Amino acid sequence: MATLSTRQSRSFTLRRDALRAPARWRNIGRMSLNVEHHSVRTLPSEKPIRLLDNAGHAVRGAAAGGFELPELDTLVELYRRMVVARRFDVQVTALTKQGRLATYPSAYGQEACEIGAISAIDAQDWFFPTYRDSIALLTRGIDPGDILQSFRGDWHNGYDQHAHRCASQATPLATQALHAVGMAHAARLRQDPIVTMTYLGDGATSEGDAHEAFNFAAVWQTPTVFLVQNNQFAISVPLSRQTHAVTLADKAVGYGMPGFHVDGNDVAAMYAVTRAAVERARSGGGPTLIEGLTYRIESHTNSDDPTRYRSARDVEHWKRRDPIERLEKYLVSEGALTESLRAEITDAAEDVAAHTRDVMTTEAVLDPLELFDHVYARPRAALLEQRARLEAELADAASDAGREHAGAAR
Amino acid sequence: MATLSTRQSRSFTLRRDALRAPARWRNIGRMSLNVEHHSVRTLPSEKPIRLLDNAGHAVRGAAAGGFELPELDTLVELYRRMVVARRFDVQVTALTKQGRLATYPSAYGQEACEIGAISAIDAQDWFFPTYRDSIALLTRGIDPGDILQSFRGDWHNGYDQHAHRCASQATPLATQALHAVGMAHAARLRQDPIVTMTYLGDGATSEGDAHEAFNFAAVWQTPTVFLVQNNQFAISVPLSRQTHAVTLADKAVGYGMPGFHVDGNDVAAMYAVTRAAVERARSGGGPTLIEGLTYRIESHTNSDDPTRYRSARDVEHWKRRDPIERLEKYLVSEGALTESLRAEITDAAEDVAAHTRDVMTTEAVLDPLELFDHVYARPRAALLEQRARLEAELADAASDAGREHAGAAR
Amino acid sequence: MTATTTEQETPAASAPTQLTMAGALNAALRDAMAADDRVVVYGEDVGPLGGVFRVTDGLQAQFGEDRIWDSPLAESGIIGTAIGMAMYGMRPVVEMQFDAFSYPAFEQMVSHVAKMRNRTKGRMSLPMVVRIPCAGAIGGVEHHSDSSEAYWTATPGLTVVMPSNPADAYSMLREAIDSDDPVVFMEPKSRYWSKAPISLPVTTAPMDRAVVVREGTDVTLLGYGPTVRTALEAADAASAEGLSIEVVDLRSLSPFDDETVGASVRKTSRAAVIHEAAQFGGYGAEVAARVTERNFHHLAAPVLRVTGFDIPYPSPKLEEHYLPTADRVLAALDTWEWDD
Amino acid sequence: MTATTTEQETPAASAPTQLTMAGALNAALRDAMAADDRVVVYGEDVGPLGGVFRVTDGLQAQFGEDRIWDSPLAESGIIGTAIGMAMYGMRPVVEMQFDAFSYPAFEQMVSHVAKMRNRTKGRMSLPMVVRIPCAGAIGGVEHHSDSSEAYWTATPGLTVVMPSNPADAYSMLREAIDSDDPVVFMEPKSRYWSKAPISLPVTTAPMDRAVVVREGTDVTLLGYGPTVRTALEAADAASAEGLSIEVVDLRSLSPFDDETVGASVRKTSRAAVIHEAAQFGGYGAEVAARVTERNFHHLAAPVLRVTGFDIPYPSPKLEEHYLPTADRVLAALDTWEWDD
Ligand SMILES: Cc1ncc(C[n+]2csc(CCOP(=O)(O)OP(=O)(O)O)c2C)c(N)n1
Ligand SMILES: Cc1ncc(C[n+]2csc(CCOP(=O)(O)OP(=O)(O)O)c2C)c(N)n1
Ligand SMILES: [Mg+2]
Ligand SMILES: [Mg+2]
Repeated sequence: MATLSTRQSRSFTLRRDALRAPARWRNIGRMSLNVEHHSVRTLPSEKPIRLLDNAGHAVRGAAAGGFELPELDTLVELYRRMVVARRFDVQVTALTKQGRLATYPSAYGQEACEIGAISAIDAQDWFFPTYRDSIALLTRGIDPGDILQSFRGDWHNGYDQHAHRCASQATPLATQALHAVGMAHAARLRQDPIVTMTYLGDGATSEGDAHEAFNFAAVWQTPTVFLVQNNQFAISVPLSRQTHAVTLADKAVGYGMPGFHVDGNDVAAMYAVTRAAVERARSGGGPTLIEGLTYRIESHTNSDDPTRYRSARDVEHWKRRDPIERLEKYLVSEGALTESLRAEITDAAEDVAAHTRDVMTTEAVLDPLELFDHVYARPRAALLEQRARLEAELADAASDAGREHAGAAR
Repeated sequence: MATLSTRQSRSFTLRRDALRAPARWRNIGRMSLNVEHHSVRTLPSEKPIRLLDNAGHAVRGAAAGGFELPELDTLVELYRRMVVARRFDVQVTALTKQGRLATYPSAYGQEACEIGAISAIDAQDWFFPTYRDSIALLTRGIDPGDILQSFRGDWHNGYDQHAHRCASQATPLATQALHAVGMAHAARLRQDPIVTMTYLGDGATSEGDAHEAFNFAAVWQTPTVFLVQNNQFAISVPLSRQTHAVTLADKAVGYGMPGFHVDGNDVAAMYAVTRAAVERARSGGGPTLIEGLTYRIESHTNSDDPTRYRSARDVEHWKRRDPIERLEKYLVSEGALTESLRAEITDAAEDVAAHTRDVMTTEAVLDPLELFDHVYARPRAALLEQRARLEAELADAASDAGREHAGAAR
Repeated sequence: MTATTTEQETPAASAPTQLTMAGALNAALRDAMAADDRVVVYGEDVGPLGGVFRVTDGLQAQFGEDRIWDSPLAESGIIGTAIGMAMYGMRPVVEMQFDAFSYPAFEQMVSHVAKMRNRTKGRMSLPMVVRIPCAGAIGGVEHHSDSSEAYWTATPGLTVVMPSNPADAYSMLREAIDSDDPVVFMEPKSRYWSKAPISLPVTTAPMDRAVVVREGTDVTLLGYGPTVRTALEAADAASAEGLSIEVVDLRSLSPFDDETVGASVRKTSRAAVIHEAAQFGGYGAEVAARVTERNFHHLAAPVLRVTGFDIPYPSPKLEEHYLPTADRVLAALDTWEWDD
Repeated sequence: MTATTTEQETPAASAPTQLTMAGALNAALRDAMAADDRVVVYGEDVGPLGGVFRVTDGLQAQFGEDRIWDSPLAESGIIGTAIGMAMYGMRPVVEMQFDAFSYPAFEQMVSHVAKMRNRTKGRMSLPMVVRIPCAGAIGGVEHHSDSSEAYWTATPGLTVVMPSNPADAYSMLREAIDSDDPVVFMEPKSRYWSKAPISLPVTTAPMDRAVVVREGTDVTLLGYGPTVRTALEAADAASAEGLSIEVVDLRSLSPFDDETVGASVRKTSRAAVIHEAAQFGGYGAEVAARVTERNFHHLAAPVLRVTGFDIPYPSPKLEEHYLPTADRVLAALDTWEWDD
């Protein structure tokens, strides 16, 4: 299972697609900090952009917003990733119920957003996720054990951000969006053609930091793609208490950047729109705000009780709009999902689940003294004193335990 | 001069106007917290709404945005207020240069925004101003001495907020907008039909608090009117470094509220649009965002040096778009500005200036011990100790001074 | 245990029932809302969910959405609008979901909530309560176990209190809501489910007073919120070794009750303060500094601080090593010269 | 005067010229930008205007808009984007215009700037500097004279320094920019125009060390930023009365230099700390508490705090009554029992 990340990377053929951006994006400015960029001032479509409908039929015309359905092999790969992601998510939720994790925010039902968008950035690009986006990190090739270190309670962040070009999963809402903008601007100053992508929740759009991130990105014309995953709840608070706007993508207008309202359960649309935004950003066209309209099927985290604020009927309604089933219908109708491919994907998913169980049922060996080692680059006398005190305490405890153990043995 | 406020109030005939709101506002929801309100999703006009052009000619048709020129007596009253306000502003700037004030942010050139909007709210409504909005407070009937207490350095706020229904002048940018929303919501919960109006600068729209205020107002559908005075600079920073949006009014779209882009040097338009927004708010139609496009003719404050960041030519350009001259041309062409009226207005303005000079050249008697008296409603032992210490110090100093004085006399 | 010590009987009290701190807070909100229709409650998830800690459970069903509702997810917006509501004459009680999620509201708290009354020479007061489920020891992931009290206590104009037990929770919250000053009301999360027998409505000592919750003669332990229990545990353990420990529950962090604490320290001549927050710049510094300033010649030893380490709050699996325990308190007392 | 005491000659130094603290900071930024193209500077009005205190004067003309520019007016945005820049490998130096206008950035500061390195086990450090023109005594209207240091020093993960003189300003700012840790660099506004003869580039004591700026035997006065001058004035006045005062410039607020301060206090056996901020929960509490903890049996008297009152910073006409003066310092020393 250590090969998961490599395997996923190797089969990552998406980037070869020549996705076409809508015509209105053609005339993009060149990257230069002093060039005047055209402000975009178009209302996003009120109807979410969709390339596959819920029955798995391809959508064309105005409803597709000028985007084209990705090629079949791209869709198959997106399907594979979603299936693997869901299996992982279900596994982790189960482990959490068994008490193996301190908490886990599931993205069940949001796979089209999570996987569609993360698949649209390249290896050199950076991703700034939230607590909910573990499956995007998995898709990015990070080992389940590393992703889950924080939720298991071992350490706040368990993966190498530089190696994967993924920031840590932000809990303070919307704060990470500013990090994404800052990094994009730094890269641009260095003529380094990377793109930064960040995910936010619908609730997070209410925070001042979301606004400041959108605004800085637009003023600086940074190569940043904002994905708002509108799963219609912020813990218990429904969208109607969060915004009075018709769509969250409408916010883009106020920053002079393009906004897209997308069916967040249609991975084809999510991939196509985010990919176009990534290309636009990379070629100097500035930031894009994308709203994926989706639904959080699970509870907010394991400690939540959704029966207090939403009906089982609503959940059922959205379960019938499952993003994986939708793509599956299309792939089946296209004859692209052979039994052997299905079996291979199931195996891959089970591999990930098994590996996740393995790492999560092995207790990590933690060194409490490490608590003092990373706070500052420059060592501090006072911290070394405190470290020494804890060290002595632990030694005392160990020798007490040793004595007890020796006593017991005798 | 103590009669300034009453005089202004008495001649305040503006509210009798039956201003007509644009047709798209007719169908407003009734005030009730649980009613679903229609989200407004219309792009503001890119060209600022204008009822009088720079030559003082009435504007009709599309450029007027569906608004009608206020009646002549309304315009005369607005003219009077602007003239008085400008005279006050010039006087205070002069006093500041003489060192009578610690600082003074002038609104020279912004009179159409400042006076047009404040004239659109009624006596029972509340106003939440910034440091720049002294002339709006003057128009609201507050005594110059009370307004300027803070800028003179006597105390942070010098007027009775409740008496005038004016909050203190906020310095932390955009923070006051949330106070306006909160108060409006409270009033609404109490079925008290007041409206709250708040002013913000173009720079302040970048702050997270501006976003949160717009959003809370829209979600709660509070009776709040936001006026963004876009004077094109935040101290030295030009608008282009502040936003990439085509107009600041565009931001309204992202909150589902109406936005209006108005010629901020046309007091007729400023009054008509804000008045319509106030009426809409009062009848339960929710908040409105209005941008007045204007220019800050003076330096940011007396300690600023605008030659470092903008050209004299630009300032001259805007001086030729003076809001008072524009209205004056119209009133003259309509025969509404008789010589006797002119003289009367000049007298009123000179009265205000003289009163301002009087109060600002008289040193206030300040009691340092009052520093301890208002921090908490519930007295604190530690503060009383500190107060006693300062009291002893002051007594010592006084008796030292007395001894010295006695010595000198001998 | 501490509850009975600080509780004072009131005539209308019902028969005592076992109540958790969360339940006591819920009852306080309910009674305050019933008593005064200017009291409104809002924040994130306080409505149908009843708050992530269920402190507002059932209140929306009882009082309706005009009295208690879910606001948009923006803490500066919550505090900022509460200021406007208080200016109007309401008595908003708002919730910040965790200490760390109050930080976006820092400017509104420091530049307005704390300063409004003074700014206006008392003409405009802000009778509002900011509830903050606070501190750690609940196995929370990052940002869910901060201790923010030092930020608030360093801010003149704020009143900061923290109950340690259900009876105080009820009584102090009622008093905070009735107060004309803005109050930061900190609720130790790890004590939410601690129980005590209470007859409601209960009135304990005034919110600005510390209370001696256990008498002793040799050492004064100063705790607040979650560390009152720690202090009591240490006192129990020490009494077995013949050391008589007095425990003071500070209750009010700002103002500080110099009188009660001073009297205790002058009696015992030794003191230690216990808190979860990091030591450096923590609230214990103020306690140690002022107790020393005012009682120096009565002190046989320096005032000690038994606190968290000077590091960010650790992840769940390591928090046990961070938190001050009764053992650490006793170990700290051992560092004193005990030659008298 | 203090400058010469802390200054150490470096070989390449130019001939000494009179330099203000603002000028020294400007030179430090200029030299750092020239030395390392990862250093970028941004904030409100730092470009063509050169900052409201002119600390960045002329830098945009020299380095261009890609190295120093005006950002949108949003402090959380400034700190948040600086984090992203530092993650990329830049060394952003950002300005918060006044202490009170850093509060909107509080969440980014506390929840990310302070915690990032620890969160990632040192894999991601944030080499960034947050410059804050700080404190009062400049006749500023409300919100322009706050002292915010207690908020930062109470936050593990932040390094907090404050120079008191031009040479330190230059040397410490260079060191802060070179540091791999995020540094809150506080610049006492009232000292911006104070002058000293300096040969650039100057290297003074390391940024994390306190410095004895005047030797004495009877009392140790601990000052930082603007109050170093206050302490020196008090020392001058006291020497006329035969009292020998040692003055320590703390320079580094976090970490605290226990060694230098401890040595001085053990010598004099008496200490007082001076700051502008309110006393309650102020930085002086930490100073008093730790100096006492570590040197209790060497102390003949409690460590005193001579500070602002526990009130919001007053309006210009009243600030003279608020600010700690040399007279107040001397009056405070009079409260000690001087029986030895
Ligand atoms: C600044 C801040 N405030 C509050 C919280 C507590 N909190 C965690 S998740 C959450 C809801 C977020 O909703 P949304 O942004 O829609 O994301 P979702 O969880 O639905 O993915 C809240 C209130 C937080 N993490 N940060
Ligand atoms: C939160 C905050 N940050 C910074 C400042 C410092 N400051 C005072 S006025 C100003 C410019 C404001 O520009 P704008 O909002 O356009 O208003 P104007 O002064 O042009 O009326 C700045 C940066 C402040 N007062 N508050
Ligand atoms: Mg959500
Ligand atoms: Mg402006």
